[in-house]
Parts: sequence; C-alpha cells; structure tokens
Amino acid sequence: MAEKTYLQAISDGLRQEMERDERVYLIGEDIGVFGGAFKVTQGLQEQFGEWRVIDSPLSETAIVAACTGSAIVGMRPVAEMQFADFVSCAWDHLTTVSAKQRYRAGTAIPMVVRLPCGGGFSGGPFHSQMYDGYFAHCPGLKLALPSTPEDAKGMIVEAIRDPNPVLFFEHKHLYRRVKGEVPDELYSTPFGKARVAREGTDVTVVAWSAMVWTALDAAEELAKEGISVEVIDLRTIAPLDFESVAASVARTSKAVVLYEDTRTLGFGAEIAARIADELFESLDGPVKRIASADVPIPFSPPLEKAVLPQVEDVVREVRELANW
Amino acid sequence: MAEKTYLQAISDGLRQEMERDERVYLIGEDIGVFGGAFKVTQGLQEQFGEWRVIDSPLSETAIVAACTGSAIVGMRPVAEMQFADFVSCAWDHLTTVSAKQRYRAGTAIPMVVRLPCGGGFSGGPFHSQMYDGYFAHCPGLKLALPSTPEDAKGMIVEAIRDPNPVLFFEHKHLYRRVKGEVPDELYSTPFGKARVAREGTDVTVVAWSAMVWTALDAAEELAKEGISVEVIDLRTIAPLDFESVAASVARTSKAVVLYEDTRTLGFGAEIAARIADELFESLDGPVKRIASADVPIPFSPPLEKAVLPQVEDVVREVRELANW
Amino acid sequence: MSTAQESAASPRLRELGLDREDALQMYRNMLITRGVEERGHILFRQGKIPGSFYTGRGNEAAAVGAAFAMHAEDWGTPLHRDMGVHITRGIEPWRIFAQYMGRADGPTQGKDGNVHLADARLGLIAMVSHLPAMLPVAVGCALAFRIRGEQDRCAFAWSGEGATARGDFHEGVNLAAVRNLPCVFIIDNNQWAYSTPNDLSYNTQRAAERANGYGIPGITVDGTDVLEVFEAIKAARERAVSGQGPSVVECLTLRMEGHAVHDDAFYVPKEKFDEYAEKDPVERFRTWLMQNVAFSEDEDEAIRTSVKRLLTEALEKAEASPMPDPATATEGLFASPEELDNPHH
Amino acid sequence: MSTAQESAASPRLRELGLDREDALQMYRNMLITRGVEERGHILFRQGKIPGSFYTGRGNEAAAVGAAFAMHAEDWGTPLHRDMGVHITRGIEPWRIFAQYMGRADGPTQGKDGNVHLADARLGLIAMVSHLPAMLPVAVGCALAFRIRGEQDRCAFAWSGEGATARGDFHEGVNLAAVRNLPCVFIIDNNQWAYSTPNDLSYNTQRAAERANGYGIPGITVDGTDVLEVFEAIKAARERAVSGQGPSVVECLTLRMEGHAVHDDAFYVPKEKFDEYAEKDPVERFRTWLMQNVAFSEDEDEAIRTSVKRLLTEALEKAEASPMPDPATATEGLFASPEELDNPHH
Ligand SMILES: Cc1ncc(C[n+]2csc(CCOP(=O)(O)OP(=O)(O)O)c2C)c(N)n1
Ligand SMILES: Cc1ncc(C[n+]2csc(CCOP(=O)(O)OP(=O)(O)O)c2C)c(N)n1
Ligand SMILES: [Mg+2]
Ligand SMILES: [Mg+2]
Repeated sequence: MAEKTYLQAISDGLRQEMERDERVYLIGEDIGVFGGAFKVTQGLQEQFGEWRVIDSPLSETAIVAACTGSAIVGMRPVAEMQFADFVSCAWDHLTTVSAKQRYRAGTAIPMVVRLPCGGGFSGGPFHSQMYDGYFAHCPGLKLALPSTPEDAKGMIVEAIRDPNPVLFFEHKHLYRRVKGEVPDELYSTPFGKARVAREGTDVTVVAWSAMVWTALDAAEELAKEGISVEVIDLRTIAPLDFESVAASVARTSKAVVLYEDTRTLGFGAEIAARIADELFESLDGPVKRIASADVPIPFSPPLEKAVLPQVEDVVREVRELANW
Repeated sequence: MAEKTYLQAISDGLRQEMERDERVYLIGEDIGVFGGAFKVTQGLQEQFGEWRVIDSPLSETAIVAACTGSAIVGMRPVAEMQFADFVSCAWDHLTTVSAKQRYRAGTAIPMVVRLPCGGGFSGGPFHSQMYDGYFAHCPGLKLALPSTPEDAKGMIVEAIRDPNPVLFFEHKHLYRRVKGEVPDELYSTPFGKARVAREGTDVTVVAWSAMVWTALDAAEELAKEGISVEVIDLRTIAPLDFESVAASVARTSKAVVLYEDTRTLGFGAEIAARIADELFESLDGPVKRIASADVPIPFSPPLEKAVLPQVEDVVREVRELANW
Repeated sequence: MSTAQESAASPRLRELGLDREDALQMYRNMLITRGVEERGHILFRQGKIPGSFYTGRGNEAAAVGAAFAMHAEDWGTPLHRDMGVHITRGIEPWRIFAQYMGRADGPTQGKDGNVHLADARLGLIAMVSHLPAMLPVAVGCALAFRIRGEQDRCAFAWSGEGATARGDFHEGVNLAAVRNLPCVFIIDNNQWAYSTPNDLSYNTQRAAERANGYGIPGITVDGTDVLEVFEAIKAARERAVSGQGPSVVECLTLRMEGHAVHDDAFYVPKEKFDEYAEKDPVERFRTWLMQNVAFSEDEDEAIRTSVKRLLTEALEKAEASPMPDPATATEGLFASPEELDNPHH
Repeated sequence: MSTAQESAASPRLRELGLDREDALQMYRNMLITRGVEERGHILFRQGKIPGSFYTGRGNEAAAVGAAFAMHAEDWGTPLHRDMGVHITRGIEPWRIFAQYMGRADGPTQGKDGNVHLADARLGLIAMVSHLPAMLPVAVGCALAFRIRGEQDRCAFAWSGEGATARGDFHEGVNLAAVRNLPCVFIIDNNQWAYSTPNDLSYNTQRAAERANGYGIPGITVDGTDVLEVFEAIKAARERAVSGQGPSVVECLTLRMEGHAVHDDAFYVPKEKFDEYAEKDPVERFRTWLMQNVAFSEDEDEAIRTSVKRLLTEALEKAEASPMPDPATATEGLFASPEELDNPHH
C-alpha cells in the first residue's frame, strides 16, 4: 500500500496488466514518446516497445476501429482519446460497430477506450465535456467512472479484462488532485457495484466521478447544519447498481442526483426517472437533479463556474429538499 | 386543402419553400436523379436544377459540414441522411460545430438535417433507429418530430426558416401510412408548442412522432374500458413545451411517457425526470415509461415486435397506472 | 479427371499456383454465390424475406477470386456484394437462407438480416450497414498480426467505390500505410453507388488512384475475370505479408441489378448492362474452363446439378428453422468471459 | 517612400502583383502576429490566461502570405497556428488579448479561449478544437459560391499536416474535387503533430501528395518565405475561381515552440530548431526587404515602434475589459431570426 494520485493509479494498473497479459496493448495520439497529454502512459513505451504502446496518426476512428479489429482476433486493446471530447470523432464506430457486434453477430469485443474527461480548469467547450450521457444511451457499452485512486486502478484492470467494449472515464480534475492509498499488487474492482461514500439518513445524493467529491464537500457543510447526507458513488453507470440507490432512497426518502454532464438527458435524468417510477411510494419529496447548465462548457472562469455544479449548489438544493 | 400522405406533405413543404426562397438548397445521397431513397425529393432536381438539389458523394460529414459552411455565408441548406442511422457519421460535426457555433462564436447556422427514422418494418439494427435521444442531449440543436401530415409540412418549413440547426425526424413508418388534410398554401408551424392529440381525464400519455399513433390506438382501446386517456403530441422535443405536459399532468395526476427510442436515456427519461421533480405534489402514481428495450433494433419480425413499444404495452401500463 | 486434362490446365493455372481442382472449386463457388442470391430473390418475391434485399450479381468473380487468395488464418471484412467471400470461406448456404428469412438458425439468429452476417470461425467479421466502417476494423486485425509478429497472416478489407469517399476509408488506409500493415484493400467498383455514378464519388480516372494519397500501390483489374482478380489479390497479399505494406486492388465490374430489390436502376444506361452481360463472370469462366482445361458439358452439368441440390436442401433446412423466440430479443447484448476462450482469442 | 525605392521593389513584387506598400503591410502583419503571441506568452506566465496557450511561431509567413492572397469577399477557416490570418484580415489585436484572458470583449465573450475566435465580418469562421473539422465547412462556403454563381469568390481551408489523417479532411477535399469547387486547401506542415513526426502521420514524401488521391494538384512551398506562399496561394485561388477546381498548397515550416506552453518539444532534434532559426520568417522577410526594396533600418524601426505601441495599447484596452457576467453563461445558445439580416445572409 502506498499513497498514489488518481493518475498514478491508472498508470500502475495499465503497466501491471500489460506485464501480466501480453495481449494488452495501448494505442493513441502521443501516448508513446510523449507519454500522453496527461502523462498517464509515461514510460510505458520504453518498457513495452513501440508495438505495444502505439503512437497513432490523428485518427480517432482508425484508433478505435483498430481496437475493435484487433480485439476480435485476440488482442486486449486500450485506446486513449487525448481528451474525452475527441471521442466524438469515433462516435460512429463505437456506437455502430463496437457496441452492437456482440448482439448482432455474437462477436465479443474486449476493448477499452480511455477518456480524460470533465471540466473545471478553463478547458473551454472542447476540452471539458464529460461525454458519459451520450454513451450511456447506447446499449452494448460499459461505462466506468472511478472517483478514487483505489477504484481507478482496480477498474482500469477490470475494464481490460471485461469481454466487452468499456469506456473508461478518467476525470482530469482528479488526476493530480486526489490522492489515496492504493494496493501495490494487481487487483480488479468489479463493475456494477456502487459504493456508499458517506453514510447519512436525511437525503441521498447519487453521484459518480468528480462529483462524488463535490457531494462529499457539500455533505460536510450540511452536517454542520444538522443535515445528514448519504453519498452514493455509482462507480459504473453501465452496468448500473440501481439496487444500492434504491436501498438508500428507501431509507432517506429523499433523493438528489448530482452529475457534471449537461442537465437535459445527462445520465442523472435516467436515475431520476427510475427513482420516480420504482420508489414512488418511498419518496417524501421531489427527485432533484443538479447538473451543468444546458450549454457548452464555457472557457472564462466566471462563466465556467456558473455552468458547472458547485458545492454551494448542492448545499442549497439538499437543504431545500431536507426541509421539504 | 387536400388529403396528402405524410411523405407528400414534406415534399410539398420543401418545394414550396424552395420556390419562395432561392437560398434554400438540398444536398444528400441519391436525392437528385433518384429522388431519394424514399422519394421525398422526387422531381425536385428536375424543377430546381442540379445545384439546388445536389447528389453528394457517400460522405455524411461532408454533407453536413457543407451545410454549416454554406449556411454561414447565407444559404438555407437542407441535408438528407439516407436513413437517420447514418447521421452517426456526421455526429461529430453536428455536435461539435453546428450545435456550438452560435454559443461560442455568435454565428447563426440556419440549416436542416432531414432524418428518416424509426422502426417497425424489419430494417434491422442500422435502418430502424430513432436517434432523437442522442441529439436531445446536445445543447444548441432543435429537434422536430412531426406525427401528422399537416405538421410535417408546416414544421419542415419552420425548420428551414429557423436561424439554428434543426434536426427534422421523419418517421418512415408514417411516410405512406398516414394521410390527412394538408393546406395547399405555404405555412409554417411554430416550434415548442405541443398539441393535445386526444383529450382525457384519467392518465396523460406524452408522445411524439409515430408513438402518437400508438398512444391514440391504445387510448381508443382503453376508452372501451372506461379509462380516459389524454394524449399529448410534443411535436418538438427541443424546444420542449413542458408547460403543456405539466398542465395535463396537473389535471390527470398520472403520467406515462411513451417513446420509441431505447429506454435508458431516451428523451422520455428527461420528461419523466422533470415530471417527477416539478409535478411531485400533483402525482397520484409513479411516472411510467414505455420505450424500446435497451438493445439494438433486431431484424426478425418477432424480435423487433418484442423490442419496440406496442399498443398492447401501452394499454397494459396505462390500465395499471389508472388503477393505482 | 485424366492426366491429359490436368496438363491441359497447366500454363495459366500453374503460373497462378492453382490446379484444375482449384479452378473448378472457384467455378462452383461462383455458381453457389449466384444461386444463393437468385433463390434469395425468389424468397423475397414470395414474401418470405422481411425488410429489403440486396445481391452482388456481377461481382461473383471479384468476390470468389479475392477470397480464394486468402489463407486459412487470414481475416476479412466482406460487404454486401461479397457473398462469394462467405461461400468461398465455407459458410453453409442454409444458414444464409435462414438469415435472409430472419430465422433462429441464421448466423445472427434473427438479430440482423441480409448479408449482415459472418462466421468468425471462418475468419470473417459481420458487416454493419454504415460504409465502409469495417475497413478500419480489418486494419485492426492486421495491426494485431503485426504486434504479435505473425509473419504469414493478412487482413482483407472490402469497400465499394462509392464508400471510398467516407472518412473511415481514409483513416483506415492511412493507418495501415504509415504502419506498413499486412493488409489488402479491395475496391468493388461496380460503377454506381446506389444511383450515384463514379464521377460524383471520386475525381480520379480510376478509384484505385486513391492509393496515391497514401503512398501505396493501387491497381485496377477486370473484376469479371476470376483469375485476374485472384492473381492481383495474391500478389497484394504476398506484398503485404513480406513486409512491403498494404495496397489497393480495384475490381471493375457492373452492378447487374438495382441497388436493392426496390430499385430498377433506370439511371444505368441499357448499353452498360449489355456490355457487362457479355462479360458475365460465371459464363466467362465457364468458357475459359472449356477452352483451357478441357472442361466438358458433362462436368458442368454435374457441378450445376450438385449446386442445385445443395441449394434446394439448404432452402428446405432453412425453412424448417423456426422464427426466433421473442424472449431472445433482449439477450446477447454483452459477452461473458468464457467467450474469450476460443481459438483466436 | 521615394520613387527610387518604388522601382527598386519592382521585379519580384511586380511579378506578384504587389507594390512596396503591400510588402511592408505583410511585414507589419507578421510582426503583429508574432507580437500578439509573444505578449500572450507573457500574459500566460503572469497567470492572466486561463487554461492552456498555443502559438504559431514559425508560421507567420505562411499565415500572412496566404491571407494576403485572399480577396475581401473570400471566406476562410484558419486554425491554431494561423494568427497571421486573423491579423491580415484585420481583427483588432486588443480583442485577441481579451479573448486570451477570457474577457467580455473577446470575440467569443469568454465563451471560448485561445485562437478559437474569428470575426465573421472579416470572412473568417471560428475554429473548433476538433481537427480539421473546419475544412469541410470551408468547402460548404465554396459550395454556396458555386450555387449562387459567384464568379470571383473562393474559400480557404487550413489544416495541419497531422490533421490530414482525419476523415474530415478526406470527405471535404473529395467533395470539393468531385464538384470542382472554388476552394484552396492549405496544409500548415510544421513537421510535428503534437509529438507525432510526419512519418507517423502520412506515408508520402510530401503531405501535399494527399492531393493525388483526389485528382487535384498539390504543391509544396517554403512556408518561411512569405512571397513564395503568397504566390502559390494566389495561383491556387486563380485556378479555383476560374473553374479549374480546388488544389492543395503545403507550406513547409517548423513549429518553433512546443505544441502548447506545457510542452518543451524535447522530441524535436535541436538541429531542426537551429536550421529553422536560420530561416525565421520575420527575419527572412526583413532581410529580403532590405536587399530588394531598399527597406531601411529606420523604416524598420518605425514599423516596429508602431507595432509595439499598437500592442501595448491593445493590452491595456484588453485588461480594462471586464470578466464576463456569470449570467451570460447560459445565454446565446440559439440565434434569433434578426441575426440573419446581415450582409452575408
Ligand atoms: C455511411 C453510409 N451512408 C449511406 C449508406 C446507404 N447506402 C447503402 S449502399 C450505398 C451505396 C454504396 O455504394 P458503393 O460503396 O459503391 O457500394 P455498392 O453498393 O455499389 O456495392 C449507400 C449510399 C450506408 N450504407 N452507409
Ligand atoms: C480530432 C482531434 N484529435 C486530437 C486533437 C488534439 N490535438 C490538438 S493539436 C494536435 C496536433 C495537430 O497536429 P497538426 O495537424 O500537424 O497541427 P499542428 O498543431 O502541428 O499545427 C492534436 C493531436 C484535436 N485537436 N482534434
Ligand atoms: Mg458501387
Ligand atoms: Mg503539425
């Protein structure tokens, strides 16, 4: 056990799984010599050579399609999008081919696409998007969004071992900001099991990725006011551990879904809709959603702050719901 | 006034607006000489020439990007995707450029992309998708989904006149099956105003596009059982006329959202989430969703029927909710 | 088969590394290919095929010739005019009919239709509709072969000439070119993309000239001549597996029917059809066999009869296959770990 | 300026249809371009620029030379190394600084940063990050000109050499080629795409050879020589507007800094930098002016001083611009009908 950053944890997971399984290879723009725009793959090309850490041309479709093809013939590809935003250039391939091939043709496609995602640092409209909502709508893909270093390592390994296409969302804001104890050995963290990040009794806040930390900060604030908040970290949104959400909401009777994606049809809409349907009898207040405003993520700090969910937004909404 | 098919209504709208405004031009695969895969543009190249009805190469990105560019310099482009499914190949352009340019750079982009959508005729996984949920999540796009010939004509004209990118979803199943009185003259139907397709008092069913007809058929059945169903036809989902939904649900206290897109994060999830939040105090039962199963749309008739929402599914769910 | 016949076969076939048996096998595969699609057409008219229906009439030599040049361990991504590839790789025709009709025993078990099928055990990957999305997938197969250092393994990607205008073509070919991957790109140039003529699809004389933008060779062959196709693809494969990189082979044909059943191809000049009717790939090869390897009317009759029987039995078997159980509609979205325990994984 | 100086200018400039004033204007634009980016760098180090920061150092001649060949009614889609295009088309530098710093008076009012800007009144369209997504947009402008029969109007699209590997490049150039549209494609070849060297981006000798796949000309010029660039782009424009179709002009340069501020470009050999330092576009043109049009140190000093003053005032004005009102964050997603009532609409 040692303290690691979220970024280091992902890097370790990749390296250890590559050492264990020679079918695993990495492909992406500037991931080899440069070690990746965020340096997640730093040193890996030196260790594994240029055919297991492949610097690709600027071709997101070719990168992701190459993963599909090589997965079908026995490899375990891991692609990096330089920013999650650029996965739009591979959107067609992922949703048309990778996601549907198992259902249509019975072909397993074990592949991972790593997506450095999220905002909060003036990345502007094209370097700040979450992108989880778009893909969560597509049957056939798994979506992993770890919030802690320990999960980040275990889930990147699980993603590689999963026999299906997995989108692995790495929140850029967590890369170097979040540290935690991470086991040294190789391990994998199963998909589809949510985590109670903080126990509480008054209101359930459902979150994932960086928003777990926003929720925890808000919970801390609210505790001072005597409001007890339970924070659920979904970890994966596909598969979705709705049972854990339901169990918590059944106890608290009040639910807030907090997500960084834009409000309309971000994945929080699905969770809110399910709570409203399946937990109707348990609810003592409306299901609230806190999310980014329905606009592109703006560049200038005051604008970006106004668009992304802030701790104070959560405090305000939860307080209001608690007093419903 | 004359009786027209839904297809003919769209065709008439295009032709009349092209006659009125010479900035309007059409571009797409096989829309000229062939008149389009569904013959919506038949005869238009003869009338307007090959530079106003342009047969493009097999290049969805180029088609849509050409619309963006030409719109910026003063044209009023209308693109046809041969099937809505192929818009995935222009996904990046639409969501990255067309949708965000006004917000970022202040540039108006008056363009229309026509999307023959929907299932029900063994089109298989790539000729049956709705595709509305994916785009409804993207700020900056308008989504029009007419259900009647009269709306189809008025809304294609409105789409062309709108100063923003509009995705115009034409349901293939309605093309020749639905007929109705359509005014001969040129008119436009404003966006963002839902229509009460049938009045009722017990349960509100919110629908759009072909599902309006499924809802109406179910309402007819349920009327026999003494259950009075109000059917709301949203017509556009962006902008969304939530006031009309709210007004109806406030009266009936019970809501079902019916949509053809896959269940998870189809646009019905957003509507259900909003009802659950904003109408919490009015609800006398859970907000129900009826949608396609979370899989690609299969080819074989018994499978496709099992996946797409059927009249009997609506009857069953509404009945259950009415008796809540 | 007498030794006299054997030696009669030699000059051209020997040059190609083929024997008479191979040539007859090619012929037989072309007959099966055409037969499957002709029967499909009848099934469609009988209302037994849901949705639409597409064939590759006129492309039999291109598809069979190319597939014949593949080695057993190779992989490929054939498209909607390439039934001959599936046949040559050994799919059982009854499963194709079952697929056409949406039955439980089709390779996709009713989940998909038409020629959106493939048997992965035969080294083929099922196409999607979006064109040419499978081309960069084949490049991925080639990349895997290269990573693993497999010296005699090649990936084959097909694209219509129209679909070469799409970004997927560009990104896939470019990646293969800069990484020198063992890959062969086959352009089925049947002169129309739906109703779109070649001059609206590409701006060079030949579609194969697309290769020039990638610094790789691009040649054009007569796609109605199965041996010419075989020869070109074989050479392209040798090039690829010997480390000289990918190349493009364009097979020039004519799409002898409409884009699909609903299209009467009014936009194709009648003379074109006449010209290519003269060059019918099956007839052409039959004549060649008779002139070059002493192929007799009796032999031909025997092969045709056996193909007919094969297809009749296949049809019966397919029609006996049930419609899929509606409960399976929501199954099969995700793979389970055990599925990776198969030969190629 | 004396008539002696005027005539001294003649041979080369007259050949290009330029006068001495034009040449000095080009020089001035290059100085402003460099100055804007150098000041930006300082601002970044001062912590006044949020996010990251990119420059086009080394690309000044390519950008200015190309933009100088555009006509007033032309449209273009410059990218992140093409500040010189915005300057040449006439954007006020203070607005660029305001953009850099996320202020309310930047062209995007703080909605976007860096050189993701443009003034549509100057015939430019603001780039997105995704490369080269704006290239087919320029093709759309050209298509509009063609539809309307505008005889002397051309669209200009820029792409880095790395971005030519993307599908958008292919689809855009192909459409322009098959439709013979009035379009010029400029490849800013600065030899690296982030850390990716050219041999991993394309497989031809020159990036301009991509043109061969589209049956259009593709030439390569020295992108550090503003007159050579101007000449080539001017010829390409003439070709385009006279109905001979689009072409590709590759401007060969070196990216003289890292990809962005955080990148020290360790992967670029030092000798490369030395080689191109010798060919610094600004210095090179200064020398040329001195040798060919009797450009004096005094004149140079005067221009430099005026540019310095311009930039200093611009910086002051930009710093006086407020941060945007948070309330504006959710405004401006959709256009209103009145917005279409402007000259080009
Ligand atoms: C991306 C995409 N857009 C549109 C279509 C619809 N479509 C199916 S086949 C076809 C023409 C294809 O032409 P070509 O590539 O020449 O192949 P061919 O059918 O002639 O063999 C089109 C436009 C498609 N399948 N994929
Ligand atoms: C589609 C896409 N993928 C990745 C990136 C990230 N990115 C920004 S610039 C760059 C390199 C671009 O290289 P090139 O086209 O040669 O232009 P240069 O920056 O060298 O001028 C990359 C990979 C991007 N902007 N767009
Ligand atoms: Mg074709
Ligand atoms: Mg470059």
